[in-house]
Amino acid sequence: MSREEHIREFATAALAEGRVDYFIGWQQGYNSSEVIPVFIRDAAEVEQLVWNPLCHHNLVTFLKRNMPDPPDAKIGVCVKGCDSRTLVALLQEELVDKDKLYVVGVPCDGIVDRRKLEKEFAAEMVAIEFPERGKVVVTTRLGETQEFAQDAVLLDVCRLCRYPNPVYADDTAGPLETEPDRKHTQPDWTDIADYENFSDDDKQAVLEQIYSTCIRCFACINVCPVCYCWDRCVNRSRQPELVSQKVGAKENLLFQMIHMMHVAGRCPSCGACDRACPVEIPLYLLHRKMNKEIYDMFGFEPGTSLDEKPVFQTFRIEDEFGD
Amino acid sequence: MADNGNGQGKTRLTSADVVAGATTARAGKQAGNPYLPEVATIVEIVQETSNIKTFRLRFDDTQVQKDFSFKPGQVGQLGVFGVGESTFAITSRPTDDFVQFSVMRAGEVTKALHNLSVGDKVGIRAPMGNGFPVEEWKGKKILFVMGGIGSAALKATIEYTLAHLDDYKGISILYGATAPENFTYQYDVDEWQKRDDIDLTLTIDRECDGWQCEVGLVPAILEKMNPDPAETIAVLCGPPIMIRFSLVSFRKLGFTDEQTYTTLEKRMKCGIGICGRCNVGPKYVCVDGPVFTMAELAELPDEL
Amino acid sequence: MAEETRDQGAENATATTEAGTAGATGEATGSPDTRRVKIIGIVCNWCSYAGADTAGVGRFKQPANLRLVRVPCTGRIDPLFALKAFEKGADGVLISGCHPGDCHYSEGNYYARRKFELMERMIHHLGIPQERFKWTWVSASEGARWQQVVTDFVAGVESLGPRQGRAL
Amino acid sequence: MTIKYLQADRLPAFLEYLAEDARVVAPFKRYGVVQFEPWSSGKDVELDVLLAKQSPKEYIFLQTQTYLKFGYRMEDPETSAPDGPGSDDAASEGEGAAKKAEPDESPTVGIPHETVHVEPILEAQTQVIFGCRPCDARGFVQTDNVFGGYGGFYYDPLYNARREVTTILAVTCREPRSTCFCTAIGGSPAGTEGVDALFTQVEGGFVAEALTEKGEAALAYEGLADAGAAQTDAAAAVKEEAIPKVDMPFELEGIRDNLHDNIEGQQWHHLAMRCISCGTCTYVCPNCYCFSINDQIVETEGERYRVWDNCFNPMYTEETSGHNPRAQKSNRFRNRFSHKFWYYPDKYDSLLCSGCGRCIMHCPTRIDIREVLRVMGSPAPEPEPAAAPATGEGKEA
Repeated sequence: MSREEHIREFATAALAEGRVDYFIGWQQGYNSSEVIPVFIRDAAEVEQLVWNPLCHHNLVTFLKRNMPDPPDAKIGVCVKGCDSRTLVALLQEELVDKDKLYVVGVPCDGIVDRRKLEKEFAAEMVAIEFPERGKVVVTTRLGETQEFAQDAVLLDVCRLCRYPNPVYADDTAGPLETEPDRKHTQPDWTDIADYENFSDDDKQAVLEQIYSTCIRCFACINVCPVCYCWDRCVNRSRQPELVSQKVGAKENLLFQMIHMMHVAGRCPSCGACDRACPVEIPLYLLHRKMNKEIYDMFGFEPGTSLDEKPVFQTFRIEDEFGD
Repeated sequence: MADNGNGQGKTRLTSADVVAGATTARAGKQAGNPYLPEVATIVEIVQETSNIKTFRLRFDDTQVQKDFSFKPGQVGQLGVFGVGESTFAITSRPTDDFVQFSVMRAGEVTKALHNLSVGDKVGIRAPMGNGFPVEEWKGKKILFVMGGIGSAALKATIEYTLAHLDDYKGISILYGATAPENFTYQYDVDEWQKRDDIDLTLTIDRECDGWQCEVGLVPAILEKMNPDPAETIAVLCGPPIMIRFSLVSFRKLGFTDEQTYTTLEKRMKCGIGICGRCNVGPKYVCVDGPVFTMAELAELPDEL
Repeated sequence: MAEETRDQGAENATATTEAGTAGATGEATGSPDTRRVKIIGIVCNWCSYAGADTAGVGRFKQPANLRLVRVPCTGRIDPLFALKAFEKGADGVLISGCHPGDCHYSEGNYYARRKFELMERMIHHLGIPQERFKWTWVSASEGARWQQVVTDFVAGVESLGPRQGRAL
Repeated sequence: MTIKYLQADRLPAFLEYLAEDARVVAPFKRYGVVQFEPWSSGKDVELDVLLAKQSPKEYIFLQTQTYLKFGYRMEDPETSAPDGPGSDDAASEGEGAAKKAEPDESPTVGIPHETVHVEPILEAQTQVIFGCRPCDARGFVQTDNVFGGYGGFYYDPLYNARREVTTILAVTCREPRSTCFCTAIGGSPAGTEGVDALFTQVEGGFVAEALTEKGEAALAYEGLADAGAAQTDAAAAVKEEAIPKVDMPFELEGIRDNLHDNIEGQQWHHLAMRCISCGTCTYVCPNCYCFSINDQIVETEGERYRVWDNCFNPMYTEETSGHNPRAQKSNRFRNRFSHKFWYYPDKYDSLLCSGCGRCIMHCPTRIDIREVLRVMGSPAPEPEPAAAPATGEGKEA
């Protein structure tokens, strides 16, 4: 049985037994090149649920405060490995009621970066198919077809992923993925090495350039599953204006920095912000850098164990920081 | 640019003069930049209650002050430079040689306003909105029902009707506050109590020593007063909860939605029907309002 | 965020003029001289604020570029406070509180030090050199230490000069 | 009407010519992302990718626009000199200061006191927007109504100052995307509304038609050849072929009335489920125009600026009391679509959408305006049978 069938089966059962009011999964968008979140309220609609390497949305976002509708809904949700870490981060702080939650873990072997594919073509992609594991076939509106190896078009976050299997789930859709070797070693930070090697001036220049395109739509903040005061965000408050609302490279960088500081210890670099950004700012870069620093400081990886507390919500007397 | 040899006459306003609002727009263009506040100086501050102050202001430009006129019920944007602008009802009389706003200390701008003293500068953009149709009401009885700071929105209208008593068949006021010290415009209330041409009813939420008038919530007192809906205009302003329940009472008493008026408050920014913040469905409170009849509101989405 | 500001720029650190929040009327004091660096100190009420007082009472000479914002506890300080100060044109931000173990609320500074450490490690990504940001511990009795910390920090920031532009 | 032919390799020279007197704005690719940017020599205009991420509205309706600077000064009423330039509108401080003293208690007379100095800022640079699509240009026509320059109800000088000095040179869409729906709402891939000159890509170059005086002026460039019959025919063919390539995902007829009738529909909740309340759709939209006004001050010098805002912001309508008229996500969601197809049409007799489909492409969860209109723009669904026959009554609102 495929993972997709497993998900549908779990959803059907949960809805039929009334364990959930609605079930959040993934669905095909307006064509097969897009996958979107879907909210299933009726067991008859479970056929809409899909699972393929385009299911990039972190559905934990829809569990945040003021996202569920009705607010006290019992919710079923699908999580990938990285998504489950954000869920664990929320559970660590008891921001989601575990009893109202039914979690289906979906082991994942990497999500395809749709934007990488998009850049291969001038014409619009209208279909992305996965005829077999590891193969991606793209069709454009002009009828061109091209095949890619899945590994070559993975999201950057997936390349160094150490948690392909959900760290927390009530049920798991199909067999677990083989744990990669890097699971058992230290995290690999090679993806940010280039950036780290820049001089301070270069860093600043690079950041200013990439953040200058930010349009302050706040998709990054609202889509972030662990940014739980999203609807009262200091960055978005216009009166009082707590953070400058002007749009400019430096102001944008400031607001991103505040966002980052506020999710420190909870952000597992799932990359949801990066994928949501309509102007394709590589937000992931600074978040990875921050996580590296946190790892250096505490040896801590956010959202990996229910028993831990996020590092900034706790302390050890023997911490050795400062002078 | 190559084609712009003359910097003049570039607007297509005249050639596209098809939409009804074109005249207004042209007038607006001549009037200048509607975003620019007129600088005004605080000439007097009256502490009304513990958290309400009334500011009397005079425009620094004497001509602006001379030309300033407004209709009862219109609002203005009062701003502190560096903090921002907020919308307040104009509470002066049209004949006054100053502009007056009553401000309850609640948020950023109001806090900043409360920190000002006489002689300090503020920015004013006024008047805005439609105001009450006081001309249409001629020959009718007017019943003002207000609670708390809601009296500020009706103050100019009450003053107007009192100044034109002959035009109306009678003025009744039902005014509620949480406690006796929370009546805004205590000096007005004292004066109204003395007059016999105003039917004034005061009420407070809870019994307290020395209180002579009614005790109870506004809707309950309203029903007790049992006003006759015939030839009467009801004007309602107060906290949303009071409006909601008073409206129920009005309907019970036989008032139609068409004869019940209220004035709305919304977060506003531009004040000229553009910024898209104060809309309730297709109506913009800043230009289509703030005065609406209940019948008009019934047509709109439930976004009050 | 500024519950209270205290301008130390008068003659010496004993100046206790409470400027109140810098509101619409602008700041009550402050030199228009843009060539002097402006430094915001965010200090906890119980140790470092008192430490600054001690320094003042002891007539320890110290630079007058520092403006203090008093907060109940360093645990209250959000990294946003420092960033906001930089945004508003501060040339340096100094954060100081009780020594570990001495927190008036038992453990606020234990949380705080984790945050500040991360902040310190990340701040240069904003284009702000690390030298413009410092966090440390000064207790109520350590007037001399306060003098030392402030003098050193201000000297460091002065060597970098005022930051160009108002925003970050 | 002038019809010219521009050889593809002459495009840079043409832009160079335009840039002599104006800033030229065109779509460029940076890190694979296409955005409108000021052109400078050597940059290649990107026309293969149909739509830039954002419409060029930010060049007329600036995302951040400072329109007022102010400063608090200490002034001595007796010695105060007349203020600096640019403060004409702000009334004269000297006079205000003198007057201020009279009602005031006498001790303050003669003591330096605080006055405010206000300086309005309104600047507009002559510019040419090249390479936008007809839907982008149509967006300007629709926002023109709102900002009043072309016959709206209110006049906004901040917008119109720029609008009036902007020439819009649009390029016909040869290969519309599947998300395009301009024809469904009365536009066309070769639409001319709001366009000063329309360029159509044909073999080897562009056929350029001037549509307004501004367009004529832009085409006065002597490097342009007169278009031959073969070229104009080719351009006509390109336009003709493009039109059927745009899908017609819904019927416009009745949408306004049905939105009105469905205002309380439960479906709004279901459609808004995957909305994350960000502002992407409104910021990439050529039509959305809502904004906020904020003040910033450092010590005594400050400014007041206008900045884009959007109705999805949870704090957008929140009042100081904490009461929020559109507290729920579904309320805000409803507002955007109702504004485009009901509130705005009621006021300006036009639609606030030009069918570019950007909101669909860039929404992080791909909320589809076509789907919303199909669902909410059709007669009220069965669960509310009473409401269904009541179509047509909505007109009175």
